[in-house]
Amino acid sequence: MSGNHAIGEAAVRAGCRFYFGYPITPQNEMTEYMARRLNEIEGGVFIQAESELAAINMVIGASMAGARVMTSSSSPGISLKQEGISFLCAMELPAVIVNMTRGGPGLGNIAPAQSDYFQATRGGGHGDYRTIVLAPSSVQELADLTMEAFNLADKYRIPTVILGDGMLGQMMEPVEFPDGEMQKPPPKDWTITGARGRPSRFIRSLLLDPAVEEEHNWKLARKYERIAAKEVRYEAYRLEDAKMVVVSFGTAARIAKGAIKRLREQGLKVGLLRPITLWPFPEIVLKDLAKRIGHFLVYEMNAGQMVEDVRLALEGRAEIFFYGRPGGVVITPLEMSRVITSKYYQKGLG
Amino acid sequence: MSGNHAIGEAAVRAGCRFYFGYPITPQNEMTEYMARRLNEIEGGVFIQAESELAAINMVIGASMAGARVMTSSSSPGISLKQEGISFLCAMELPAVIVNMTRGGPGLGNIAPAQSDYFQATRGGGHGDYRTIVLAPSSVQELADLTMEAFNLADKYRIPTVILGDGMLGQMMEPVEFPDGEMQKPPPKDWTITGARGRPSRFIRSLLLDPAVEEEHNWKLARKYERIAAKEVRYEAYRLEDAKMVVVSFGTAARIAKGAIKRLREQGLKVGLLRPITLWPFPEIVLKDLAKRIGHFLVYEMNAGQMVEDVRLALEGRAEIFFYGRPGGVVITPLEMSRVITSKYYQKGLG
Amino acid sequence: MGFQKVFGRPRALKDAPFHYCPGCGHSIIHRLIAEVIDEMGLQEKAIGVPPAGCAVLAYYYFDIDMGEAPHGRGAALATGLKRVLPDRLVFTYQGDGDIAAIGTAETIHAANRGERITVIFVNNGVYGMTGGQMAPTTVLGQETTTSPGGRERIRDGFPLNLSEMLALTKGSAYIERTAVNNPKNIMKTKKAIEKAFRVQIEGLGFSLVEVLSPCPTNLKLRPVEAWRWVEENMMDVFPLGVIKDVQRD
Amino acid sequence: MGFQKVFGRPRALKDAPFHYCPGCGHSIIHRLIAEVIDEMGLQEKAIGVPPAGCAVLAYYYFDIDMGEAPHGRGAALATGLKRVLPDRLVFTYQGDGDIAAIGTAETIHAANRGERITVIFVNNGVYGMTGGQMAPTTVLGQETTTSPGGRERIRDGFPLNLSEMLALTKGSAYIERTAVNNPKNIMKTKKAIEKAFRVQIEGLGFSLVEVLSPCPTNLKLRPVEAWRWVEENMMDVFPLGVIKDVQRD
Amino acid sequence: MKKGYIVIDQSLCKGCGLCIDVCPKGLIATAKELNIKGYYPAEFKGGQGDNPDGCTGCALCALVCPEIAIEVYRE
Amino acid sequence: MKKGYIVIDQSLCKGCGLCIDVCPKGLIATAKELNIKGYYPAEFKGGQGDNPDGCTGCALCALVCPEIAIEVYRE
Amino acid sequence: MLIKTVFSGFGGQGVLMMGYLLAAAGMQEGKNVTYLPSYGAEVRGGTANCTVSISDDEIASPVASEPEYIVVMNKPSLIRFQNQVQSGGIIFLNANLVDMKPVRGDIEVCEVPANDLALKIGTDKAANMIMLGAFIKKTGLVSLETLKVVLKDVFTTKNPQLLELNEKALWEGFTYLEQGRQADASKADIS
Amino acid sequence: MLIKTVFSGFGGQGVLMMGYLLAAAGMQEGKNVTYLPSYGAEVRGGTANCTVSISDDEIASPVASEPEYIVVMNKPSLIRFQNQVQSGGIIFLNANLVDMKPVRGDIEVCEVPANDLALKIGTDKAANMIMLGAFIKKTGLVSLETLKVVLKDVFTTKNPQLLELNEKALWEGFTYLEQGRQADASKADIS
Ligand SMILES: Cc1ncc(C[n+]2csc(CCOP(=O)(O)OP(=O)(O)O)c2C)c(N)n1
Ligand SMILES: Cc1ncc(C[n+]2csc(CCOP(=O)(O)OP(=O)(O)O)c2C)c(N)n1
Ligand code: SF4
Ligand code: SF4
Ligand code: SF4
Ligand code: SF4
Ligand code: SF4
Ligand code: SF4
Ligand SMILES: [Mg+2]
Ligand SMILES: [Mg+2]
Repeated sequence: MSGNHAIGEAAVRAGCRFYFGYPITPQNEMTEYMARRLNEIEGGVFIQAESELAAINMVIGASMAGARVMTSSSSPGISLKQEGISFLCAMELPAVIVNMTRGGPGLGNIAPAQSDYFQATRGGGHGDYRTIVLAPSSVQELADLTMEAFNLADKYRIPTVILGDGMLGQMMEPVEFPDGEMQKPPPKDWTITGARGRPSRFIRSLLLDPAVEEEHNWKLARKYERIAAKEVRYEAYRLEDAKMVVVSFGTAARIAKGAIKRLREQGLKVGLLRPITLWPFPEIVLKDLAKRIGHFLVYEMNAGQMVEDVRLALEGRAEIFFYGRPGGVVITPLEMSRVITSKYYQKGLG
Repeated sequence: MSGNHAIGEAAVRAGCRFYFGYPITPQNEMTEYMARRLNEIEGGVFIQAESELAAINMVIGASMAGARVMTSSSSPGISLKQEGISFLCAMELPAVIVNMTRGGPGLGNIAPAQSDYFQATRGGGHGDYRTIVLAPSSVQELADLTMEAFNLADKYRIPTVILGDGMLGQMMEPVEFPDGEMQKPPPKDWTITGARGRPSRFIRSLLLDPAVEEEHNWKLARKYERIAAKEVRYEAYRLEDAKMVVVSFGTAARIAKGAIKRLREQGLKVGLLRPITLWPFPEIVLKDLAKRIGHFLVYEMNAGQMVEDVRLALEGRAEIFFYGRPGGVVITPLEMSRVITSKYYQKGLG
Repeated sequence: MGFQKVFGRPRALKDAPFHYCPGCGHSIIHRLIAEVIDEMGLQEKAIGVPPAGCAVLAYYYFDIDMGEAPHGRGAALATGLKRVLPDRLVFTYQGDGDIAAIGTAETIHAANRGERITVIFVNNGVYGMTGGQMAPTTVLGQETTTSPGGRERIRDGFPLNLSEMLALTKGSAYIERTAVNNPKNIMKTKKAIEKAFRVQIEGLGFSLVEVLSPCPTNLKLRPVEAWRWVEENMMDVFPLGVIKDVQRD
Repeated sequence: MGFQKVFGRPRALKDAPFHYCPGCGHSIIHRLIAEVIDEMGLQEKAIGVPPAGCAVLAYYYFDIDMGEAPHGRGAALATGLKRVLPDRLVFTYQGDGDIAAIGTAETIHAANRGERITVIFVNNGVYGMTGGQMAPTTVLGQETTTSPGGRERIRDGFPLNLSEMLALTKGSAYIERTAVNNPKNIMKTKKAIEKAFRVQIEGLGFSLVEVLSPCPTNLKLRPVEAWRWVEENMMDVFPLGVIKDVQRD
Repeated sequence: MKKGYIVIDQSLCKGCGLCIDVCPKGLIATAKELNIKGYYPAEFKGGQGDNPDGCTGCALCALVCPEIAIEVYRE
Repeated sequence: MKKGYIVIDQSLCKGCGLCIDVCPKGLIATAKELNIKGYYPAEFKGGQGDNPDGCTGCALCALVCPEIAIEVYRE
Repeated sequence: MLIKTVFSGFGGQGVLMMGYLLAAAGMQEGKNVTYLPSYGAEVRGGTANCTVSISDDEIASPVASEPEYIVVMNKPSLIRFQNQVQSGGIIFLNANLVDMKPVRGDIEVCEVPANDLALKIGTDKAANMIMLGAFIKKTGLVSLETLKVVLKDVFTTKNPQLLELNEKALWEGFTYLEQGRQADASKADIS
Repeated sequence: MLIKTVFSGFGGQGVLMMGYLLAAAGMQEGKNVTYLPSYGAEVRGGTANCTVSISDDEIASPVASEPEYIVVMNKPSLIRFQNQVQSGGIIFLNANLVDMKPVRGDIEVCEVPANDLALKIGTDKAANMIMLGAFIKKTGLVSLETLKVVLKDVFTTKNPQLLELNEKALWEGFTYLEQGRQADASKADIS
């Protein structure tokens, strides 16, 4: 199953019956999958919106009504959704937003890239807000994290972003879906569904009184802290005795892992830390590692973004190198192993 | 003169004859000023666009044609411009973009806020890119930095953001404009103006080959490095003997400065570092200060954004406190002085 | 034989005074919508979508469920709501800037899809909330803060007849233009709203009522003058009447 | 008496082979535009704005200045260009998805402002570049990757007649719909482009030529069949002819 | 002819004058005192009983009142 | 009747067949060999001289050719 | 010395103009001045207000925090602002529209029947200028002469007919305090 | 052991289908498999290609870097991919459409007249299946049986009429190598 299809199928199995999207390469197969799949399901609604802006606003509406709802796009389209994402956060509306990142800035290209890290983790829209950001690195994980994304979104009433890339969307790998009943969205007591048998409600983000808006901001901030405390996910690979840690996510982490396997065979003590949640970032894990490991190599398919989070986590406690390949370039595990090796010996670790 | 008018007038004096905008509080007076002012000037063009999206794309077009051009908005409207800003950066087009920030996220309110710091400094749009970000803190500075913004934009072929807030836009203070000739935009040899007497040109951001896109990204990165090396601006106030440094920008810095004046009279050794360029951030200045000062207090009118840049600059070399007031709340210098005092004594500096 | 109350506050409005300026059409239109909701028994079924515009706080007034839309995106947001809850009555309430400038695409495509939603489009010829800038519907010669000297065709373009454009879409079922500038027109506006809601409930497609509405504040006229102004300056450009009715055509 | 070349590559095209699929209408339309530019002597004055769409690389073909627009924003970008350079010829080249979906608002408002630009609107009934999704102009029953089983009015909405809507704006001066599905229509398309450019140069307002264009790849038809398909399936919904001409009306 | 009367909630009234303009009987006038909101509110000049030339309860005033400040009572 | 001939640049041709379809004289056919692009290109069957029933130089073929692969020569 | 004044009232009462004129006069006299209006028509029908800060030194914040003076043109404004005034500050009350008295004992109240005085010279639209005249008489923040210069600047471009009327009103307010209710001499040298 | 194969040719030649079938067969046999097509119709008229990686272990990158095998259905693909093949790898050439020979000496070339063979069984549209048959015969990456199962899966839903034809073509290609040009035995046990 291709990554794009896996996300679509996982969404459906998570109980998502509403998808609003707009075509953009390299995620069209997801949109197309949802068009087909939701057409087959009773109650399934697929709309090809007139734009990404329209799509994210349809998402807002469907979420207000209590639905599990998803949209997907790729970089330029995600930029257009930023106002809407800010609104989702302000109104505490759950939704799943998929970004199969491509090369940028501008129209860029359709090759796999990781250059929307800042946008995803710092909120490209206006105002203080965060979204949960999940970064899968295999088709199986795309499926698993998509289902998880719906749960997290509902649990915390927060939009959750799946940050993939063109390659993850296009490639096929075997996928297994959990057996049994599809998950049902939890009951929601804040939706607007018509004021039958209860007082009328409204959902809004306008809070004209600065004191009230401030209180709301701190309320959101406390929620983000709760999420940061509870929802950090990462993969640790061969860290037990590592002298150098590669920090990478998504596709880059796959490649880094391949390189590390190779290097381990050659006796280099290198490990991988792969943040699965980009926000919340596994800050404490890194801090702990820095107690015994002095060298970190951050590899990203961009010009240097997550490396800031690594620097923030380590605060000068270890040496950090950055290796970036922006523009949609995918290097081989072999090339990556050369990069690691050279730093490894240069620092006298071998 | 009000801040919004001062920016408008400064733009006109900098040779800006093209303004494309869309109303949004608290920057409407700037749009309205440009409507009036450019109507009086031969060759002046003001368009109230149908949306912020349209406005930023008109800016792209005018910039391609070689004009000095400006747009302005406030938070939600700036979110809508993110795709366009990414394109401006990708195509290396100069432009001036003003954000008179309001409380957010979502519709928020119209009170002064600083919560679009991440969006401005990390590029809320997709792809690796930077814009120069200028943060004035008085009406005079709004005027001065607006003129400077046009020069920087043209010099580096980069969009330049002026990050103000509702208060700076609304308040009136005396302003003086430099005498003499208005500045003329420098000659530009990359514009598209019709291929008269030269080979035809095109301007684009689509670079389908990842290798080419990567090269372009690194080219941009080198430009950003050049800017970071040369264009950092900040105000240092009473740092000579300071035991504690308050780091603040814009309106917050004004308030902090008022507080520091008060505290200096009481004998507290407190100083202010006010970044004027938020990007490039005065990282080295901070690093240097940390050699002799152990305590930094970051005060922002948000839930904590610039504080990350301070942490990145200091990398654990000094203790950093954060005091944030999001949602459009403007505290008094007196309140701020209490915040400073309490930290000052708590840390045994007094 | 005693006296009976024959006119009072509709139940679908909360007991909150409006924040609108004296003589503002928004207030009247709010009441008319609420009266129709009362009369059609829709208070527990109706979901409203307020705009960014003077009516941004409409949820303080309507005693029904409401969900705020980003500026201009009412029709898209309402689409999402309605698709999840097809048996509810979903309507947006939008100003001329909201719907005919920034929201042009969303509105046209919702109409074209035949979304079963109702749009109440309040055309006051100006951006009221942001302080009187030119709207897509500002008429030629009308002075606003961004059309100095009056809207000028070459410099500022023309007033836009969005409703007529929407009528061209095959998904729109009912479109009428009314006004709230005298008692007769006010009554007609109420009828039009009722009809639009019925069209939605019957699943015939997209319905819209454009209401020409006085904005005394930005016209800088007294309310009674503003009523006359709407008659004399807007109705040529925006003629009243049913623009489309699939049940009749 | 010798033979003379009576048909060859226009000067306003570079010497680069097109990347379009076999039988694609884009290629023909490119050539027609270039021929008109040649014949009107505009190569040094013309500025083109390519879209995101199959024609995204148009600057590889046209030997004139060109500036890329984000998807759908051609009309806004061209507005900026033209306002700075009022004596140049500025045209956008846009697909149906580009102009009639994401770019709806920008196009309508540029027309309504009467921007002196020309839009070449290539209606192939499908999102070509992204692999054959439903476009706003996909006709009912037409199968695309996002309208499984064929476009269905209730589920997917109706094809949108953007050109007719644009004709309602008071700033539009000339709007014609043509096709490139047979020699006669190809010739008419060329005439229409020429007329649209003249209208721009004479400052009469916004001009647009909508060209029905075969996309054999996504129709999954051979080019000759695709020509027929355009005739048989699109022309009812999108009738050819002059939709608006202020010089004639 | 039907008889009626109206009750104006002066604290809601914004003195827009529309009711004054439409009352066919000329029964509404502007009060002399500012209300709490700073407006000169409308005032009903008719009585509540059996007054000739009085209010018919036609409700035109209420129909046009933006503030829903007028309640109409009719026999 | 005018006389003419055409030259097809087979390396540009994508074998769409449109020229074949429109030639009123039936003078164009599909070649047997794939070209460098992987298409079976069009081939002009007429001569360049004084051939009866031959090419009139009407240029219909060129008019419809998406690839501008056809040049037309006429007396 | 930093002095902050809040002018407040209904939208139509010209309170922003009062503040603007004071600010302009302050600038004219070479002081550091900031003027901050309440802004945003995002909510209609509230009270309008503005804050003018005048100082010899750089002004940290243009926001009204513990203003020295408040000028109150209507009742809701009194309710809203009375608690913010600094101890020892002055509240200027439009006695015609505010039938309430401030409850605090640590502030001075200066009542001016601004609407009545304005009606005397022809129109109650000029109540704001009456009040401003009284305000500068009492506070001495700027001189009457400077204010007149500024008034001329503003109204000759805006509405020349109004100039004379406004000058008259200013004078009326200025002299009202001179005659009727002498300002407290001990407070008059505050600037 | 990780084996990468690139399938390449013109858009219409069914190269993505070849790769897809191989990948599906690999999964069927319980191996780790990734399949990565060239994607994006953003540019039309280029060559199509895809990469299939088959391994016993987790696969780091689905991208074709130094593939063991490349299957080349047209000339431009040969030009583009010939330098990427690993030393010791095999290039499968559609001899009918590629009149060029690879220049490298460190790789094996396996020529298959795929179009001719396909015409023999009825249509040159099946050239891809001919090639795939030959490919698995030579490489032994997956078994013919598995491939047939997968083929059935794909075509019974997609286009049942084509199933038989494709099976025939697969067999034709498989046996072509068996008879005509024996595969190098020493390379056959590569998987
Ligand atoms: C994205 C965005 N842009 C701009 C605004 C500011 N804004 C709020 S309401 C409005 C227009 C109001 O005009 P209209 O829709 O005609 O409503 P009215 O106030 O006249 O009833 C604008 C531009 C906003 N809130 N969000
Ligand atoms: C903001 C944004 N959204 C989506 C895309 C992806 N995209 C590129 S072209 C296109 C549509 C192409 O369709 P059309 O305009 O009809 O042109 P065609 O290819 O059919 O000629 C889309 C959706 C994009 N580049 N940018
Ligand atoms: S500004 Fe105009 S539309 Fe808005 S509340 Fe006032 S009168 Fe009504
Ligand atoms: S996909 Fe369609 S429109 Fe695009 S190049 Fe191919 S035939 Fe032309
Ligand atoms: S009910 Fe009719 S008659 Fe009575 S006061 Fe109102 S408008 Fe006048
Ligand atoms: S119409 Fe209503 S608000 Fe207006 S004056 Fe009459 S009672 Fe007052
Ligand atoms: S010029 Fe006319 S007659 Fe000659 S080959 Fe072309 S179509 Fe046929
Ligand atoms: S029309 Fe052109 S591309 Fe098509 S077959 Fe003829 S020569 Fe070839
Ligand atoms: Mg309006
Ligand atoms: Mg298309």
